[in-house]
Amino acid sequence: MSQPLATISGRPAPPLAHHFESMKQQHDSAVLGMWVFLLTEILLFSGLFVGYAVYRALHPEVFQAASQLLDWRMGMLNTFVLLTSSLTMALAVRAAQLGRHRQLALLLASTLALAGVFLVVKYFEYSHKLHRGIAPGFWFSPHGAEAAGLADLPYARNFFSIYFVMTALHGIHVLIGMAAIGWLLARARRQDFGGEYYYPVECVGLYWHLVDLVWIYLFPLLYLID
Amino acid sequence: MSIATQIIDRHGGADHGHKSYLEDGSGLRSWIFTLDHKRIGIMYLASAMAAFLLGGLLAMIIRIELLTPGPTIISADRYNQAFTLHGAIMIFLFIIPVIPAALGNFFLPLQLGAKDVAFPRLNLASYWIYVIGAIFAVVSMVMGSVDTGWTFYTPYSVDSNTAVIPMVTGAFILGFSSIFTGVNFVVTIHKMRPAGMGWFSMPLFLWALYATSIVQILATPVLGITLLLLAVERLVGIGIFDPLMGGDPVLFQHFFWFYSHPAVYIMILPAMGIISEVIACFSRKNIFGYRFVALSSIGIAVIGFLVWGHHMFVSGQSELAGTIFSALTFLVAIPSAIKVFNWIATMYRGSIELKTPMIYALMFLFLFSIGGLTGVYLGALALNVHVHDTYFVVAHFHYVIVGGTVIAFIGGLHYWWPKMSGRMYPERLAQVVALMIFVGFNWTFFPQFILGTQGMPRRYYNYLPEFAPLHQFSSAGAFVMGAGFGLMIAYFIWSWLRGPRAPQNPWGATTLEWTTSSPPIMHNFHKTPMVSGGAYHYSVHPSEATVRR
Amino acid sequence: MRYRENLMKAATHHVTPLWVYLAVFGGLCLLTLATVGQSLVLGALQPAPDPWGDGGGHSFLTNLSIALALAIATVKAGLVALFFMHLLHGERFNLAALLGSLFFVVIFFGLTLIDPLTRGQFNPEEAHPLAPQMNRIGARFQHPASEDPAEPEPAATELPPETAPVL
Amino acid sequence: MDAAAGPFLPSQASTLAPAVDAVHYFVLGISIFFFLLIVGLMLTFVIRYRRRRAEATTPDLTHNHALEIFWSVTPLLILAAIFTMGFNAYMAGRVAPDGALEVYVTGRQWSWSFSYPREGIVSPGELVVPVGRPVKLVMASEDVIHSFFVPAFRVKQDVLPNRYTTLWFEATMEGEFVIFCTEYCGTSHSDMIGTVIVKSEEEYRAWVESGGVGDISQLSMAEYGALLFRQNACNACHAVDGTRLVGPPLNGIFGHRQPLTGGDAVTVDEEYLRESIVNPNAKVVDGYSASMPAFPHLKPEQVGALIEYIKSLEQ
Repeated sequence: MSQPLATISGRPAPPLAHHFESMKQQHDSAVLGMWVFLLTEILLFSGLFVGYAVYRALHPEVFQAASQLLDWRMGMLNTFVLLTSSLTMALAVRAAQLGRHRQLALLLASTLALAGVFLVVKYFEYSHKLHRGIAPGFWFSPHGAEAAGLADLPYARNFFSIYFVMTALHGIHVLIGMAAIGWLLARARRQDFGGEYYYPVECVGLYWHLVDLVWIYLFPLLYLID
Repeated sequence: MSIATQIIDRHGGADHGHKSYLEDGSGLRSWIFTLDHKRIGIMYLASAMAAFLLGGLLAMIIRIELLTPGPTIISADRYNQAFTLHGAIMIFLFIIPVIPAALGNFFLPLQLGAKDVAFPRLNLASYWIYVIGAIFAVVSMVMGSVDTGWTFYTPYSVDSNTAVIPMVTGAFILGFSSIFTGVNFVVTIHKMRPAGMGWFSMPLFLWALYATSIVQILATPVLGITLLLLAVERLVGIGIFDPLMGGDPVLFQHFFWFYSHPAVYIMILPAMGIISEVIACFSRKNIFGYRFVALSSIGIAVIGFLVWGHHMFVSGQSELAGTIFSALTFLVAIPSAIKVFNWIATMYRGSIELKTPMIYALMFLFLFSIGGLTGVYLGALALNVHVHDTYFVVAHFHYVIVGGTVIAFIGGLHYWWPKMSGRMYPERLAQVVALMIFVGFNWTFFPQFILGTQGMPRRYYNYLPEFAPLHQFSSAGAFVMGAGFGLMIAYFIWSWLRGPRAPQNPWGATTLEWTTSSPPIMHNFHKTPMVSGGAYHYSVHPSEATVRR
Repeated sequence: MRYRENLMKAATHHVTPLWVYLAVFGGLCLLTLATVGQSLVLGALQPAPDPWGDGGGHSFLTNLSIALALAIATVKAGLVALFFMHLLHGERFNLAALLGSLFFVVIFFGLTLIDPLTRGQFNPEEAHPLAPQMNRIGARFQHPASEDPAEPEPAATELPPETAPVL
Repeated sequence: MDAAAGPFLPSQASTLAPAVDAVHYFVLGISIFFFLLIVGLMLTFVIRYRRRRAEATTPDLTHNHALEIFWSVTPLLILAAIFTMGFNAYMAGRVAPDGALEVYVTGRQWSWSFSYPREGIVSPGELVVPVGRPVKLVMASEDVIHSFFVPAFRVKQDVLPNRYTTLWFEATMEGEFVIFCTEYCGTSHSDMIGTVIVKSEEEYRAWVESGGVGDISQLSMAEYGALLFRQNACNACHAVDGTRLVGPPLNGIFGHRQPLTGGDAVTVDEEYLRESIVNPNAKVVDGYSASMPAFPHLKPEQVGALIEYIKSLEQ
C-alpha cells in the first residue's frame, strides 16, 4: 500500500498518486519538498559552523596550529572524489530524464563507488589520528612526535572535537545518501524511471549535492587555515 | 478495504465516496496504516490530549506541592523532575503538535479543497515518529527521569545524573516529526491550491499554518543539532558547551533559544489563525484588514528569529548583544498588535453570536492581551533584570501559551468538532465549562505576576513564608481550571459517542471545509470545489453565504 | 495510459546539455586547486602561528586567506546549486527558498557571534589579573587567594588548595 | 528578611531601585491603558452588535490603510520609549562607579560565599555592606550556573563557572535583604539563599575590625554556633528537626553511634564533629553521599561554637 503502484509487479498504472492532478504537479511537489527538507539540513549544519566560528574567533592561533595536523592532501583528494560523485549523480538525473536505463544504472553505481572511496579515505584519516591519541573529548591524549605539544595546547581538544563532530555528521549523511542511491540503483535496474517520472532520482540527487556542498565549506575551514 | 478496491479507488473508477472517513475502513490496521490526513489528524489529537492529561497531572502535583513552603507531598528531587517533565511534555508532546499536526492536518487539505496533503506517507511517518519520540520521553521517566528543567542548560545537564540522554533523544526525534509536518504543509499550500484560490484568497488559518511551517522548518534543525551536541557532550566531552572542557555554557543558551524562542511562535501563530476564522464566522463579517492579518503572520515568523537573546539578558551575554536583542524584541510586538486591532475591528458592526468557539476567541483576546503586554516588561532591559526567572515569567508564558494557544485550540476544537466527529457538543455545558476554565486560569496565574514582581524565583521547591498566601491562592485556582479541562474532555468523549448529529455547516461558515459532509467523506469532496474571490463571504445575506461550489 | 508509454513521453522538465555538466565540473576542480593554492602560497608567506601568543588576532595574510577560501567555496557552492541542483532552470521559488534560508543562517551567525566578540566591552574585569587563569582549559573558578594556577585537567573539580584543614 | 515589603514590588533599597520602578510603573500604566482599550472595545462590540435576528446582515468593511498605519506606528513609538527607558536604567546598573567596594562572590551547590579581598574576610552566606557606598560584586561559580538576585536592589546576574560576571549596587537603607539563586541549579536550588546585611558605615567598620564576625560578646558559644550554622548555610543540607536532607539531620546525634558508609560505626564526639567540618568526606554517614564541601576558613573557636550548637540540639 505504501509503495507507488509502479513498483508492484505488472505495473498497471503510471505512478500518479490519487491526490495529485498531473505528473508535473506531483514532480514539482516532490522537488519542492526535497528542497524544503534540504533547508533544514542547511540549518542543522549551520549550528556546527556557528560553533566553529565562535571558537575560531576566540582562539584563532590554536585553531591554526591544530589544523596543521590535518593532512590537506587527503582533504583535497576527498574533495575531488565528492565533486566527481556529484557529477555522476547529476548525469544520472539526466540519464533518467532521457530514459536511458543502462546509463542511469551505471552512473548510480559509479556514484555509489565514489561515495565508498570517500569513506575509505575518511577511515584512513580517522585511524591515523586515533592512533596518535588525537580523539574527541575525554579520549584526547595526543602522543608521538607529530602531536607533540598538542596536549598542553589549550583548546586543541576543542578544535579536534569540532573536527570529529563535523566530519562524523557529514559522514553519516554520506552513509544515508549511499543507502538512498542503492535504493535508486535497484529501481533503475527494473527500469522504473523515465522522462515523466524521475523525481526520486532528482530528489536523491539534490540530497547528494547538498552533502557535497557541506564538504565544499568543511574542506577549507578545517584543512586550509594555516 | 481490499487491495482491489484500493486500486480502483486510486483511479477514481469506483464511486464509493459516500461513506464518511470514519466508516471507510474499520479495525486497528485501518487506523495505524492510514494515509488519510483526517485520520492522522484524529490520531494526533488523541495522542496530544493524552500528553495534555499527563502534563496536567504533573501540573497539579506541582501546585499541590507548593501549597506549603518546604516538603508537602514530594521531595525536592521529585519536584524538580515534575516541573521538568511538565515543561517537556507540555511543550514537545502537546503544544507544538496540537494545532498544526492535529487540527492543521485535518483542515489544511479541506480548506484548500484538496484530497490530501502533498505527502501522505510522510504525514503518517511524522505521526509514528512522534509516537517514538514520546516513547523515549516515557523511557526517560522510567529510567529515573530528568531534573534539568526543559531548557537543559549546561553545565547542569552535563553533570546531572538523571536520564538526560533518553529525554534529549526523544526531543531530537520529535523534532523530525515537527519538520516533516512543516515540509508537508509548505508543499501542500504551494502546489495544491485549487484553481481560483490565490495566496490572498486563502483562509487565514492557512496563512498561519504556512508561517508556522516556516518556523518549524528553519528553527527545529537547530534544536536538533543543539541536543545532539548536548548528548555528545555528555557521552564524549567535546567541550563546546561544557566549561569544564573549555566550552561556553552561554553558547548553549544561544543555540537553545535560537529554536526555543521561535518555537513560541510555532505555538501561537496557528492559534491566531483559529481566532481569525472564529471571529469572522461568529461576527458574520469579513475579516478586517485581511492582508495585514495574513502578512503579520509572516512578519511574526521572521522577526521571531531575531529576538532569542531576550531570554539571556542576565546570562552573561554582552551588553551590546542584550541591547540589540531588546530593541528587536519590541519589533515583534507590532504584528501581534496589528492582529489584535484587526480582530477588534472585525467585530465592529458585526452580528455577534456568543457560541462556545466565539467565547473562547474573546477569552483569547482577554488573556493574550495580558500575556502580550507583560511581554513588554520582559523586553525592557532593566525590568527584565528584576523579573527574569521569577514567577512573573511563569505567569507571562502561561498567559501566552495557555491563555493564548490552548484557549484558541479549544475554541478551534469546538468550532470544528461537528466537522471532525459529525456530532454536536453540548452547547450550554460547554459555555459553563468555558467560564470555569477562564476563572480558574486567571485565579491560578494572575497571582503569579505579583509573586514574580515581589521576587519569588521560579523552579523553587521551597519558598519564604511571606509568599505562602499567594501560592495557596494560586493552587486553589488550579483545581478549578483542572476540573474545567476534565469536564471538557468528558463531554467531548460523550459527544463523540452519543452526541446529536451535526449538520454540514452548523455555523454558516464560508470556508471550503464546510462544503463537504460532516464528517467528510474519504477523499474529502464529492466534487472538486471551485473557488472564486476570497475565503470569507460573511458580509452578505447568509442564504447566499453558506455554500459555494 | 500504459505505464511504459507514460514513462517514455518527452521530458516535461529542462534537460541540461552534457557539456554544461562537464564544464561546471571542470570549473569546480579548478576552483578546488585554486583554494589549495592560495592557502599554500599565503601560508608560506607568513610565520607559523604561535598558539601560546597573546591572542592578538589574525594577521592580514590570514584574514586574506580566509576571505579567499570562503569566497571560492561560495562560488563552488553556487555552481553546484545552480547547475547540478537545477536552480537555474528549475522553479524560481526553490531558489528563493534557498536564499531565504541563508538569510536565517546569517542571522544565526551574526547575532550569536556578537555576544562572545563583545563580552567585557563594558566590563573592566576582562583585564583582571586572574584573566589568564580563566582561559585555561578545565580551570574552574580559582579563588582570589589561590596561589596555584589551575591544572589543565578535567579532574580539577576539588576546591582550591586553601581548602586544606587549618586546625 | 524583607523580600515582599510592598504589595507588588519589594522595598526600594538601592539607588537603582527607583529608576527600575519608574520604568515598571510606566509600562504598567501603558499596559493597563491598552488592556482596557482592547477588552473595553471587545465587550462594547459584543453587547452593541450582538446578533438580534438569525438572518442579520453586516456591512463589508474590508480594510483601512490609515487605521492600520495608526495602530502600527503608535505602539511602535511607545515601545521605542520603553526600550530607551529600559536601556538607560539597565546601563546604569552595569557600569560600576570608580572606587566601589569590591567583593568576590562564589556560588556553589547550594550556598553563597563572599570574600573581601582588601579586608581579608571570608563571609559565608552573608554579604555585609555599608549603606550609601557603591559595592561591586565579582562573581563566579564553582560548579553549575547560578544567578545572584536581590529583589530589594532590583539586581540580578548569572554566575558562571568559566568566567567572572559583575554587578554593582549602592544600598540606601540599613537592614537585611534576601539573596535568591535564580538559575536552576539542582536539588536544593530553592534553599540556596543568602542575606545582604546593610550596616551603617560605623557598624560596617566594626564588623571589618572584628574579622567579619561582628559583636559576639553577648552570645553563648552555642548561640554563636547557631549563627555560624546559618552563615555557612549548613542548614541547606542538614536539618535540625530530624528531616533527611542532602546530609543527615544533626539533632540528638551527639554521644550516639552513627553507622558509616563501608560498615563501620563511630560515636559522635567533639573530634568526629571537628573532622566532619574540616575534612567532611573522611567518615560519611551510611546512606548519604560524600558531597559535603570542606569549611577550612573556620577558626578553631568557630568550629568549637558549631560543636556546642550541635550538642545543644534536642532529639
